[in-house]
Amino acid sequence: MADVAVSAPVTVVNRRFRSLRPLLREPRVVWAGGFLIALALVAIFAPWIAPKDPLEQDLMMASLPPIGFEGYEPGYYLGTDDLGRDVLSRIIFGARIALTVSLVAASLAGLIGSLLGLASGWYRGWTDRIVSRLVDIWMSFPPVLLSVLLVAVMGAGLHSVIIAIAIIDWTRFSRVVRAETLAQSSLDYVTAAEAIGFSRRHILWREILPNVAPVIIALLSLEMGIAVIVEAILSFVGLSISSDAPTWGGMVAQGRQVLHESWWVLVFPLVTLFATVLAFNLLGNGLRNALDPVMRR
Amino acid sequence: MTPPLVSIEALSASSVREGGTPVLRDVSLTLERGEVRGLVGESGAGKSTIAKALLGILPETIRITGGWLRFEGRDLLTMPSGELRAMRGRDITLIPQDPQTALNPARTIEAQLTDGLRMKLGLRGTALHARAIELLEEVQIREPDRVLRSYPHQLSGGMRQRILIAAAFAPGPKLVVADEPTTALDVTVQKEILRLMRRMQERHGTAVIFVTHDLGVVAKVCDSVTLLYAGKVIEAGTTADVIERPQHAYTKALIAAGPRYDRPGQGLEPVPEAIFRQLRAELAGTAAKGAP
Amino acid sequence: MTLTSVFNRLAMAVLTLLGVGLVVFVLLRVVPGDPVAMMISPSATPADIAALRAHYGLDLPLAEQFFLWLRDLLHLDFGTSISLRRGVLQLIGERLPATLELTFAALVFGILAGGIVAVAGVLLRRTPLEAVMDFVNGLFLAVPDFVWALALVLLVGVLWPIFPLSGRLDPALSTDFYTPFYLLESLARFNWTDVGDVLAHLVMPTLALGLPLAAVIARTLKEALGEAMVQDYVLLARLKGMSETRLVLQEALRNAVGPTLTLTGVQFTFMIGGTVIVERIFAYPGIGNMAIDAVINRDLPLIQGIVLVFGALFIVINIAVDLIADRLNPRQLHG
Amino acid sequence: MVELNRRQALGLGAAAFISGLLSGRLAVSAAESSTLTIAFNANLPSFDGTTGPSAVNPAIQAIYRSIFDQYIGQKPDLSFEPGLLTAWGWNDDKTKVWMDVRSGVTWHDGTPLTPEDVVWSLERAGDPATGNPVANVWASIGNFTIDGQRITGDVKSFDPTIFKWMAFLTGYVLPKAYYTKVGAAGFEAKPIGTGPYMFDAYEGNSFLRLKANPNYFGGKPAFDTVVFKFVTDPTSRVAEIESGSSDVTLEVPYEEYDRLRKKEGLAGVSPPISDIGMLFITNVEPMLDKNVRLAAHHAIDKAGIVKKLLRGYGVPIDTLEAPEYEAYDASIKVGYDPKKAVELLSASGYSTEKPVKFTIQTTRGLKPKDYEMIQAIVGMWRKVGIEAEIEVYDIAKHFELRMSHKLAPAAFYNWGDAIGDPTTSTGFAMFSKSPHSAWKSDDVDALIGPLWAEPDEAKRIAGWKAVDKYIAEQGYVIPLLQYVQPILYKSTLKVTPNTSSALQPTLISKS
Repeated sequence: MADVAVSAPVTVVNRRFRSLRPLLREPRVVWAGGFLIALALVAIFAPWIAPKDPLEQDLMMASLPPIGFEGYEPGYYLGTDDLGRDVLSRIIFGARIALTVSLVAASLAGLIGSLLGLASGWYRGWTDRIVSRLVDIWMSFPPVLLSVLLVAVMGAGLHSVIIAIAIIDWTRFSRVVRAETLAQSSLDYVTAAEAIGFSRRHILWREILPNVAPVIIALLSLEMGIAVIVEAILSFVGLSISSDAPTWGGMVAQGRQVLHESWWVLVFPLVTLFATVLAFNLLGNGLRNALDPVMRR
Repeated sequence: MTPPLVSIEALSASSVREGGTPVLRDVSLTLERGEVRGLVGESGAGKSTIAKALLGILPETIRITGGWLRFEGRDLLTMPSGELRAMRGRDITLIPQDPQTALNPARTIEAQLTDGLRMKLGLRGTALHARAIELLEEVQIREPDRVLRSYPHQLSGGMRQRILIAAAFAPGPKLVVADEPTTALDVTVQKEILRLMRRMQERHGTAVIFVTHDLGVVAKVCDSVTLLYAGKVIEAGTTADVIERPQHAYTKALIAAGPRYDRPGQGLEPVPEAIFRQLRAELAGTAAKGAP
Repeated sequence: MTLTSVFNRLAMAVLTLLGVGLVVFVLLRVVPGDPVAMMISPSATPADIAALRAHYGLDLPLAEQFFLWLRDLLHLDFGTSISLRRGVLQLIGERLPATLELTFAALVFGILAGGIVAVAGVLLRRTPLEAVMDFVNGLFLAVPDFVWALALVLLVGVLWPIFPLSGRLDPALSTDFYTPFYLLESLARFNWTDVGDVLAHLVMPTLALGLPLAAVIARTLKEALGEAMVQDYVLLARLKGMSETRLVLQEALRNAVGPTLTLTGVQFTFMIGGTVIVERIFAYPGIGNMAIDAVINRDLPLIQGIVLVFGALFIVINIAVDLIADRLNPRQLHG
Repeated sequence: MVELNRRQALGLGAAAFISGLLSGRLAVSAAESSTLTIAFNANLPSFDGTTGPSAVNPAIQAIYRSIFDQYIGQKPDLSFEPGLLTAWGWNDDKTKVWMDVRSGVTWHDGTPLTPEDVVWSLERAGDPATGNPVANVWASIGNFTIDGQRITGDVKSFDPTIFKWMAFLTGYVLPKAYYTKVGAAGFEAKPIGTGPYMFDAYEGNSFLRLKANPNYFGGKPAFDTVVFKFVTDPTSRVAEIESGSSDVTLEVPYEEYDRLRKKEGLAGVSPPISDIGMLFITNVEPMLDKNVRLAAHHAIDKAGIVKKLLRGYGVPIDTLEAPEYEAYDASIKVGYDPKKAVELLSASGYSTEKPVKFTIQTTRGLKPKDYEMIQAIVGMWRKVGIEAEIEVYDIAKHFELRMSHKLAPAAFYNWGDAIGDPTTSTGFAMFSKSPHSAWKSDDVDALIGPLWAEPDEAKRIAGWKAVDKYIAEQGYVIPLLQYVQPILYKSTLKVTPNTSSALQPTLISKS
């Protein structure tokens, strides 16, 4: 589906991260995180920031070019689409949907995958066998086809896209978290905790989870980038969010039709989309580096 | 008069990262052809820095701040990198510390053993293979044919170290730098390896710089020894002189403390704190002297 | 891998495929969009509709439909496509080779390009160029395959038209192929005109699919190479006087390639999924192109067959990747 | 013969390989040669144009019409002309049909076309077991007898449109002897017909290559070779024509059409076709309120949509009959009147503050700008007090929902009717017993019912016009526009547009 490599970190560190300082020392985290925080603020305060109503159509104002080009109308900084809607405002409101989809879908996938991964890595035995088989079955589906099918089943819409991403991508978490849990559970601190007489469950939640958490956090960030791409792909195939609510993917699909006429309808959302995906990827890799002392060199 | 094989004159170096902490202070030593010199000191004493400088693999974090490092009269520090590379692996070779990690797990023993012969001496084909077998026999490996076909993980630690020794002596170097070659091995194997090294050295007439923290090992294989502490030469001389008549209190304490092959079971007293105080005072004195 | 473990994996593969079959079967039965609804006549009566439904066995209980499907599968009968009205197995047999040729071309491209970039990146360590390459690679990681496809259509197809935009073979070529493996067959026949034509048609879809793969490979391999380059054996080899290039290629590469290979296996299956859209854009007659038609037409037997084949491919590829990884790692070979 | 050694052979091969790589495509796609390459907008799933769902897909009729002939031909203006039948008709009391089969026609394999072929094709079409989607239409005639070139048959149930169907979907004559000999699979592998072009090579999802039929009864066709490239993605079709890889393409975005038809070496034509964009209204709340239905209709600025969104490519309409259709009644007008819409809505207690809410379903990308059009409509509705939520569905789901009468209160669809008869437009779309209708009410049924078998043609057409008028007054459906078909071609060619939307190679010639 999306090509973001998630290689299982095999390095094992028994150290909980307590301060943000190592994070701030990692430039990728600072830049990408800063961009994403800014984007989130833009999304949250969209109604105050956006110069126009993103849904307001005015066929008289259709296909206006962006600022600085001939035929530009004041107020429409990035031009308008073929229905006369303000591109900038639609990108700003689109950030709401993109961030919602990526946050909710990645969290759901992360929750399902991490729980299953933790369980199969810690309890092993039958739990592990069943979960691993499930992962195998799941991974055998071509993801694009599966997501298209799923959205066809559930009908296009925000919830369908989110559910489809969660249903397909939990395996990414499950595999990595399982490997990490397996590695952690063989370490001395776990043996020590067992010797003290903590319950299995207590050890899993209080001892192992905090040490697996950095991996999960890094994966979450990467997954959010993937979710943004998946939404774009589904929009491209004509599924995804259906109302006239602005989505970046939908804008790309729409802009592609009018590329030669009004390139700005395609280019600006596309650039925003790339920047966001890139930021999520950088943040994920930066986090992985920063939270994992052994990786730092 | 031919210059000595290695001559180090007033070599100083400092760490870039830790605020310019000196790692070598005015170190001088000479090494004649065929001589085996031990470089002794605890970790951080600067013995590895000297070895790395000789091999031209100083990390970027360490900068030479003064002095000369000559090999056959030519300054290694200013030598063009092409010449350095040509010299490396032919005139100067290394016996590494850990035989577990120093062999490429993905290549056969034969390939790795003969790298130097191929690249530096241009041997090929059956001549190469014959020389490889000869080398293995020299380091007393049985079934050399089978071993040559093996991968590193199929051999024991001692075997691997023998192969690394054979590889180091293979191109007929003038200087072998042995970087604590026995620390990763268990005691019984250590002895054999040391004996083997000495024999190889004598047969080839090669000079050896033997980096170690173990005076006992020095006593066994080295002709002369240089003792370092915090980048400064504390004591230097023939092995017999230094061991039998140590001048410096630190040397004496070390001899008293270190486990020794010649007197097993004796002397395991820690170096008294007073001696470290004295050492620190001396270093501070040098530093104070160095400052204008 | 020992014989028993290969056997175990094959047994597991069958179990997995069964699971895949069950999931897709159940999923498809709840898909809205009844294939029958699309083919009823303007004045059909409910009885006509029921008859059509029965004709395709859609009136039976779900469990029975599944059981019948499985039984037919065992006889290598994948059913008949509703929209194309031909045997599903036969259809897949015709289309799969096109997809296989495309994905393998993309795989080769991805490995070569990614490998070269990774090696170059390691050789250029600590130079400004490395940062530039890392940045570009990061950008490439964020560009999905269908966007590449669109960009390529515009660039190489229209602005600088040197490669054909659609299809797998020039319709004017009148070679009769005996197998659906056009590239292999024309190579085997030394028919260079055909080879050139097939390759020219492969260029753009291969790039679209292969560029993201190359980016992933480049990053993973570079990371692994970087780790391998600080190993003792590389240091020792450097002391033997080896050149940097040789150090990377001879000493580090084989030890670093393991994780990349595993990842490539996973990415390869993503890529096969990516054919669904890329083949569409380039009108490439592969199985992915057919898959979209099948979903649009709610052609249940065909979708089932395609998903099953995708699943089988995934399993085969991953077993193959593990076998290759074992080959490359002497420790496991002799261990 | 000169014998080459292996190295020479390889050397020659490499040269050919490189030149093939670099110049191969330039050498073969020139329009000057007698090859016509069409970048086509649909895949061809099957060569049998009489069975299976693809048989009723209007998009691929152009291909069927190239290889096969219809019983009765249809001109680009939708009027009928002799096809494989030279004459046809009913007897006076409409209990029998008669048809004269053209003589001297041969199949592509050289064997002559016989009346047996025609009878076999008709009977096969009427047999539901073969999978003909409109089998019951064909089943309305039967018991054929042959006398020389004349076929006579019984009318089992009178269908005034039966002869129109003979020029419409599934109305193709297939070779009886050949088909029985090779079977369905053999026929798919190498189909033969009587049409102007003969099957040559086929690669599913990729291309179809046809050769001219030198013995065609209508004269030898203009091109020696015709290639249909199946390029389903509109942007890719644009690239095909722009790069010169194809000679003709169709159904491209209007923006691209405008841009490219002005380009050097390219030309364009954009005829209105028998495709109607419409909103189905389902008889559920809130559509049971006539005020809401009519307000929804009055609030839509169809002319504005066509002008601004479709760049003028479309004909706004207020009935389900396009101007070319027989039952078109120009006097039926609904009109854009947002004020009236506001009044109607306020009469039912709705306003922009308290809007009436419902869902509207639409396809996305099925027809050019379909989704954008619905967005524009929703925007217009918002201004008068209608709050509609858009739901995207694909065409398969549309069929399913329509058949089970579960469409949303408003649902966008594209209705094609290439024979232009009111039964196949208004009839099937509005009659409650039809599985294709969304609005189901007795008042319409009462009007439509008697017209199905009305033997008097004039009375029949008048009846349908009355139905259309009533439907417009009641607001049971919202017709939006008649589509135009943008066709781009090299200016060295001449293209005769076809109202039925089938871009047949026979309508293209060298200029």
